[in-house]
Amino acid sequence: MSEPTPLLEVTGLRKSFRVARNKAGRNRLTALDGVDLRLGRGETLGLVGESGCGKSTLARVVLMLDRPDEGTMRFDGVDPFALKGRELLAWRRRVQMVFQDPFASLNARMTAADLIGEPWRTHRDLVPTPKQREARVRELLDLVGLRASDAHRYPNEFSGGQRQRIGIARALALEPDLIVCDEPVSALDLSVQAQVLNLLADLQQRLGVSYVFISHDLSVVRHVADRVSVMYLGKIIEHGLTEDVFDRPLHPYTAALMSAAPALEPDGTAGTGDRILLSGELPSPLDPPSGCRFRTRCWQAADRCAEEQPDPRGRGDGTLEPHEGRCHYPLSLTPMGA
Amino acid sequence: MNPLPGTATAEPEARTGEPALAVEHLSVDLHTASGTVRAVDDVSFSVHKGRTLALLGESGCGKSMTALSIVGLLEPVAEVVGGSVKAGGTDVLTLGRRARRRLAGPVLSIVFQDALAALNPVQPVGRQLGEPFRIHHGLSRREAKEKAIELMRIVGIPEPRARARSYPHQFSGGMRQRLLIAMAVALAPDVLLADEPTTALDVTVQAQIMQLLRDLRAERDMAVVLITHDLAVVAEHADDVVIMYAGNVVETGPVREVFADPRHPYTRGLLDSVPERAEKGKPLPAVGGSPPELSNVPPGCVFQARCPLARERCADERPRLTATGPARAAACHFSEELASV
Amino acid sequence: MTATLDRPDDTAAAPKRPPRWWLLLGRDKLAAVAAVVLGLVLLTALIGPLLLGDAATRQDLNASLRPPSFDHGITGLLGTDILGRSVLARLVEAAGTTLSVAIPAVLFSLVAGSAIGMWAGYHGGRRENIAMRVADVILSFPSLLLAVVVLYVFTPSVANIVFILALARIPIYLRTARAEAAELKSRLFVDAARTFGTTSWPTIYRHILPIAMPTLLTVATLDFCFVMLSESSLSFLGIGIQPPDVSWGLMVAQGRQFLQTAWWIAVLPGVAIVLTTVSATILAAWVRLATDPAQRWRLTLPTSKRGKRSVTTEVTA
Amino acid sequence: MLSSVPSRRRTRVLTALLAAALLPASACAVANSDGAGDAGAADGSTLRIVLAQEPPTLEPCESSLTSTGVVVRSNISEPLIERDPTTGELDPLLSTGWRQTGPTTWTFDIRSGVRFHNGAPFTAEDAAFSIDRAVNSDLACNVDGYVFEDEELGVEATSPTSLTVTTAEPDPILPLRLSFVEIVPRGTSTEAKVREPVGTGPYAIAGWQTGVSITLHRNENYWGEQPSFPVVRYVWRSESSVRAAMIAKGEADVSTGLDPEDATEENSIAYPNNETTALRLDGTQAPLDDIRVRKAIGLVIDRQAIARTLFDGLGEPAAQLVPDGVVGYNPALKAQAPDLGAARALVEQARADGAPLDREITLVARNDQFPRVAETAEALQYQLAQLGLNVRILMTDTAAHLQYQLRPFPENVGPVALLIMHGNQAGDAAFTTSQYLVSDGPQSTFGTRELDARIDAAEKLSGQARQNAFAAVLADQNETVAQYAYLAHMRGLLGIGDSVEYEPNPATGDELRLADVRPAKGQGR
Amino acid sequence: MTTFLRKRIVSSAIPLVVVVLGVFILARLTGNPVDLYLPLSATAEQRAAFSAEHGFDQPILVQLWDYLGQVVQLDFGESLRTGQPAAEMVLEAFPATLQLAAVTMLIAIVGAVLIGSLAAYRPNSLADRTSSFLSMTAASIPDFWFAIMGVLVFGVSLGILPTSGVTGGPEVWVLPIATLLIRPFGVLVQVVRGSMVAALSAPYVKVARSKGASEQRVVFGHALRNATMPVLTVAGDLTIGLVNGAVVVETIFGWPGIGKLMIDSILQRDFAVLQAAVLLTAVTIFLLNILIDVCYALLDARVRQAVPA
Repeated sequence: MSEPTPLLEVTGLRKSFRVARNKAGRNRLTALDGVDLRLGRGETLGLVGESGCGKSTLARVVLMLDRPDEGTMRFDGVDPFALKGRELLAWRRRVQMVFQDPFASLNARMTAADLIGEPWRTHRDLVPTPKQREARVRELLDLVGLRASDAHRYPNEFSGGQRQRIGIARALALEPDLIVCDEPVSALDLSVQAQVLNLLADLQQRLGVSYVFISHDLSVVRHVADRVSVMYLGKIIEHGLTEDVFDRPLHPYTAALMSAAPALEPDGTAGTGDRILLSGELPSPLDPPSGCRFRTRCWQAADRCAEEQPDPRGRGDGTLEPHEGRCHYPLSLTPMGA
Repeated sequence: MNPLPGTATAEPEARTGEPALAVEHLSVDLHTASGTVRAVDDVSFSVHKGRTLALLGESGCGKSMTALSIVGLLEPVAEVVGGSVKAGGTDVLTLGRRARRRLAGPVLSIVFQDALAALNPVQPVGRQLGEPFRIHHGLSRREAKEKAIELMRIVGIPEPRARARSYPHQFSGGMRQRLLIAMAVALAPDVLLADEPTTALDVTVQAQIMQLLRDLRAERDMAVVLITHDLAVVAEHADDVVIMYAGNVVETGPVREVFADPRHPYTRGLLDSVPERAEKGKPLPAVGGSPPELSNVPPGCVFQARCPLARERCADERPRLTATGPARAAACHFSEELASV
Repeated sequence: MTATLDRPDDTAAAPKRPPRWWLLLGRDKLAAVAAVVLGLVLLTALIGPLLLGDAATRQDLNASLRPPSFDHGITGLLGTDILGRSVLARLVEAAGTTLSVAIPAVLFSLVAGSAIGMWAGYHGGRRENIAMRVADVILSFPSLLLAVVVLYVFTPSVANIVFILALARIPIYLRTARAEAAELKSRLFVDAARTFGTTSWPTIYRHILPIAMPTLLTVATLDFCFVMLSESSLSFLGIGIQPPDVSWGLMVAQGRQFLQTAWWIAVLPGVAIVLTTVSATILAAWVRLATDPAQRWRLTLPTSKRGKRSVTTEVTA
Repeated sequence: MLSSVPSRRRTRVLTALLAAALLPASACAVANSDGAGDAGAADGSTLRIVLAQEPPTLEPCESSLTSTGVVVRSNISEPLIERDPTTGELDPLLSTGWRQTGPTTWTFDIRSGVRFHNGAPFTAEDAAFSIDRAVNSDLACNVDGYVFEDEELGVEATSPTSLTVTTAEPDPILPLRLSFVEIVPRGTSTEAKVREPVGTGPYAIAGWQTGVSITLHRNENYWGEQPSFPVVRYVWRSESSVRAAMIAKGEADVSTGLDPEDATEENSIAYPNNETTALRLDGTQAPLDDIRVRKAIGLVIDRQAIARTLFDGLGEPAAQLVPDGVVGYNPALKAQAPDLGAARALVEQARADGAPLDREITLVARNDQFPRVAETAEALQYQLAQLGLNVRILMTDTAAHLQYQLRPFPENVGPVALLIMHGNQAGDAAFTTSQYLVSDGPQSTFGTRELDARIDAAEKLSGQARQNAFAAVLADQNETVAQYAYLAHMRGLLGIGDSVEYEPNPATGDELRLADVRPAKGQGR
Repeated sequence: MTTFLRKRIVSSAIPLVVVVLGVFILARLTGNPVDLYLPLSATAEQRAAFSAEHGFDQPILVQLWDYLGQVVQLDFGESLRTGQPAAEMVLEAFPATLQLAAVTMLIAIVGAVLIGSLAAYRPNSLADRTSSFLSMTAASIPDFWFAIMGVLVFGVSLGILPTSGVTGGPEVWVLPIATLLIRPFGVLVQVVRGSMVAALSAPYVKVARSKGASEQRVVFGHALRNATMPVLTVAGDLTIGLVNGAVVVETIFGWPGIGKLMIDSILQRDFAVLQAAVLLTAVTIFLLNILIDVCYALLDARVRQAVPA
């Protein structure tokens, strides 16, 4: 899967925000702490983690909505942060986003046609005439499974799934190479979620777009992603091919995450297995634990975990694709939850 | 008439004695732009102490409105137009405002979905948690606070005494949900309604919260009505399930039986669209289309437009909830057909 | 397209055109009445003077302070003032002046305040700081006194009155717009616009303005009232609209001395001010609902259900 | 976890804030609660007077300012001589007699046995000091300019009871001028004006609560007859209707300057107040530089209708700047009735000669100059417009009005018609002509050399010759100069409550003699 | 909180300076007051002497510099009109206005909260519509008109209130306060109603009801405090606006406050007093804004802990 020049490659991204001072007098919230990512063309990268782990910040940096404090980003070989003016605008066209909340990300006072056509108001040359615009909106509506007559309705007149389709159509309006999907289905009902996931898969097949697919729902990620990165407190603590990560997690957090998610067995029971119920809460990102970030909730933490930050360690099973986890004591090779 | 009153009452051994909550033929109308619509249509179910009943359905199916009718918190645009809600033997719908308030807390209690919005942002949480004791037991502020601290300890909030003075925004989402649950179970209600209690939470926290609810149910011998759209949560935590679609009950019965052998095409469609059960790389078997708008519910079967089995009969005749097993029922003309699939 | 991407069902998505605005207005009696009143005021201001000729300025010292009656033709209907001028004709004439002060003043402060406010709120940081300090400065001057000083320095012409009244109100819009913009800039659809490469002013125009507008509009209607009253207060202090121009505020101010002897001179323009502002407020509340696609449906409800607390998302979802 | 203030403490803070907001209110710090209003109780022993405005100062040498003089003059301080406002005769006050003892010298006999409020005896030295202070000092007293026109006077106390005053030029009306100088004790500051002076008058200042009231107490050691009321309280309300309401309600006994619409038979008395209203036409600017236009304006103004309607009959249509009773009043000059035809004819002549009649004329008037001044301006504008004149109204405040009224006049403002109200309180036309008629008079825009000469001559005369000369001057101005288009000799309205009796005179507006106010019959002390 | 206050104070110092500059220059633009204070016939020399004495002959920047130098030493100059120190006059007049404004706003807020809450509790009920209509009307009545009507009706016709003045019992406060009150009250009722409607539809209100809380408790215990926030902002603006009303009220009722003092100072070109008065007003407004911020922080812990802007 990996190619000589990946579509997107970020290395060592760091980003922190100034917030109100906490008791300990700290006011810098570290959202990203040395994040590396690689994404090939036509590929889907799943990004998993709990709220506050930094996955949305990562998405915002990739979209250049926020500027990182440190680290580099290359998109198709160029650093988009170095671009200006026309080139920047051209780059904007290539990366688009689908948001989690289809209601909040659509301006409620615009019709579906306005919303889908909005990007062209900035990129005027793309679809210059009103007539063309109208036709293209119809095409896009059709592409995402909406009807031409929906063009003049307002977001509140659509169901959640339909709204998300509008969001996807809008992201497609600029014919991007990469779409960052930030929890695109978590606000949707189950039956609709399936429709939207199918739509995304279908679009990837037909248009060859790449996805960064952010979700906290492991079953969804497992279904759509080619590769998975797991984030915890601003760090990627495990990454690898989807099957590798899900079937043979290296990091205890990954294992806990998977076991916490309720599963539905075909016999109608819940496949709980031996549940690892994590104690405690996510530590404050203002004051992350020393050493391994996960040690405060880890059931197998040792003294060393408090002192040393673990480096990524790969599995030595000889697969082509690296599968690495940041843990001093990676889990054994036996698959979890078997 | 519903041929099986109390069908959802789960297994035989639990059916002894009065149910803690019995909802019968509940109908709720909603006054909207395009006129009055039926948001909840002839819904019946009951639940005994110590058991959990899940109200399962997608947004807009009427499950939340059913819950709100039970606790008497419907918005003024909605109106209960029929049926009864018996809690502890009395029909709460016939009670006056004052009498109904007396039940709110000790008998019927509810946990809402969005804990941040559900907690008053400008009051310290200790005060909010103590409020039920002040209202119903007439405790002083100081006594109520002690009770609140005890509650916080019970639901697993560290350093409860210190944190009682904190404000909701100073807690994490999971902690807030714990606070909300603590407030709801403060007076050990007979019936606890939990409206999507974990939807906004991360999986690890969700597991903790569901465990807490389970423990509290056992400890306080409550009947729990769990309102959710999450099949996996239902499978793990509920005894019985009522599946709603467009204001109607389409299938009820013990969770295990219903999920293993759904008798309504909608239930089946839902179960099939869980990504976990689908084969990777293949399209998910989704239920096509979307639910009808309430103003536009067809006269026949409410699910007909999306149903792969739909036939002429479905367009004309609304299927009634019919027994499909000892404690089960489904509202489909062709439920038999599904069983054989 | 794969089979799973089913079209929404026909019945489910039956096109539901939003009702025409006049139908909506027709359903709301109060707003309809308000609209009619405002329409009449506007019409009066526009064509009234054409019909009247010089009736508003024609003096007849022998017909001074006639009470309203039917004896003196249409111009005598609402009585005369001390100079024997027709109060009715003056009310009509004053409508134009009043509106030509109030509307530009409100518009000017609305446009300037909102633009600066949204710009400040959207960008934040130093720009926001500077804008807010400017607002502080203007607010620290008692506006009536500022008006008095400025109108003494520069003559009290209509343009100056408009300018000074508008200037005094800019901070109100500035603050409101800034707060709205600061809140809205973190909304997802603004982020979405940024991902298309939309720059700040188009974003403000497309996404922040339409949402902040109803609030600003509500402020503006309150201000409409404020401007008319301020203009009246200026007349009370003798530096408002200068005769022979006449505004309602000036009529109230000049008529105050006759409250005991000739009530109609001050009371009638006062009623005109009250009617206009109350109508504007009512209509603004209505517009606020009518321009919001998510709220518009409320207007189709019978009034008794209207203001009821918001319906759960289940209804609209 | 972040810190938070315990809620109990916050409640307390809020309570404290509330209390802080309430406290001053309940404490009523502004008011001493005797429950009787600012002017005091209607107990019969306090005379309660409501003025239109608070006096800026009670400095006696500023008493030609109406708002100061009405309180000070002949109440707190007294002049050597006083003029009877009705007859115009000069009566002895602190001076018992006076005579011209040389061409430029006057000698005054000083009353003995008079004491100031502070107990100091009054002597000729004090009189000399006072005149010197008012006229020759750097205080820039109003009386200096108004009355003495910056004459330098030689003043000398030749004995404790005798005073001589020397003028540079012969001054036949020096005693009249000196009736404007209020006497203060030696030691009164000559550097700065005093706010609360000491005088010899029947009342002494007992207290001045800034913004609220001035209280006078009867001077028990007064040399003359004791006034009726032991206490006098002045308050001020700028709205005429409020002043009228106070009279009606019994909160005040006397009110100055009521507007006609607030006055009723019961609560007020009208009196001629020596004020005359007129339009001063700037003869230096076209088209007002054409005497035909000026005369036409005089002809077109319907002063009868204005006096009847706008002044509610409280005005006598005027044909000259001074009213009857003033030396120099010309009874032969009759107020014209409007004659539109004649006026138009004049204007047409002017137009034919190229007068730019469409040039905008600014009609400047002052707010609160007299009741219904704005309406008067509008009426004038309307009437002038009938001549085809293009008139714009400019209502100003006092300061701006003064800029138009006084030399140097504002430049580049085009032709100005200034609405003036002239009060000749001294009773001699010389005070009018020197200001308003001579070519370079401080309040005159232009004139003629001939008229200047006649005025100059008239000022040197006395007796009937003086009267005749000034009467001729006034008639001449109307014929040959026509700088003024007259409106009316005004009458004031004094609000009088049931509990007191007072007969106003032409000077009442400037000098409200408290000694003349008595309790109404049947009212106990 | 202290950091917050410190920043707030520092950032507000600049506006204060600008206000001082602004009023100084604007006042000078109204013209030299020499005509007002010298006899009508004063000579050119006298005028020049007067101008020199008060510094009016200097270039405006020099005047300004001198003035600032004096202000730094807390010397605000003397009144041209009365010769008293300007600071003294202003400080003497200030409490009267402050009391009036404080009592007015207290009544306005308390009254508006009660009536607005009542209206919000049953939206579109008769009570709601009535109070909305009346409050809108109240907000659009010219204050001087209201004041004179009050004097005529309650002072004269009914005779139950004094017509004007400050001396006397609580009754002297009634008309001035009523006059000042109408507009803020009318506006506030509508604002309270609006934010109360929003607060009453918040989920935490539903939760309170689910606990069996009485309606009283729901409205006053839960919704009110949340609804107070927007009310506070508007109330602050209205309080600032009271200075305008005070000019009218004090003029009509003979209330010896700073509003009347300011307007008189303008009319009399009494620059020193005007400048001192505007400065004091600006400082008061500035303190008021801080007070509002503090109130916000007291009412809402989220504000206390927010990032300072």
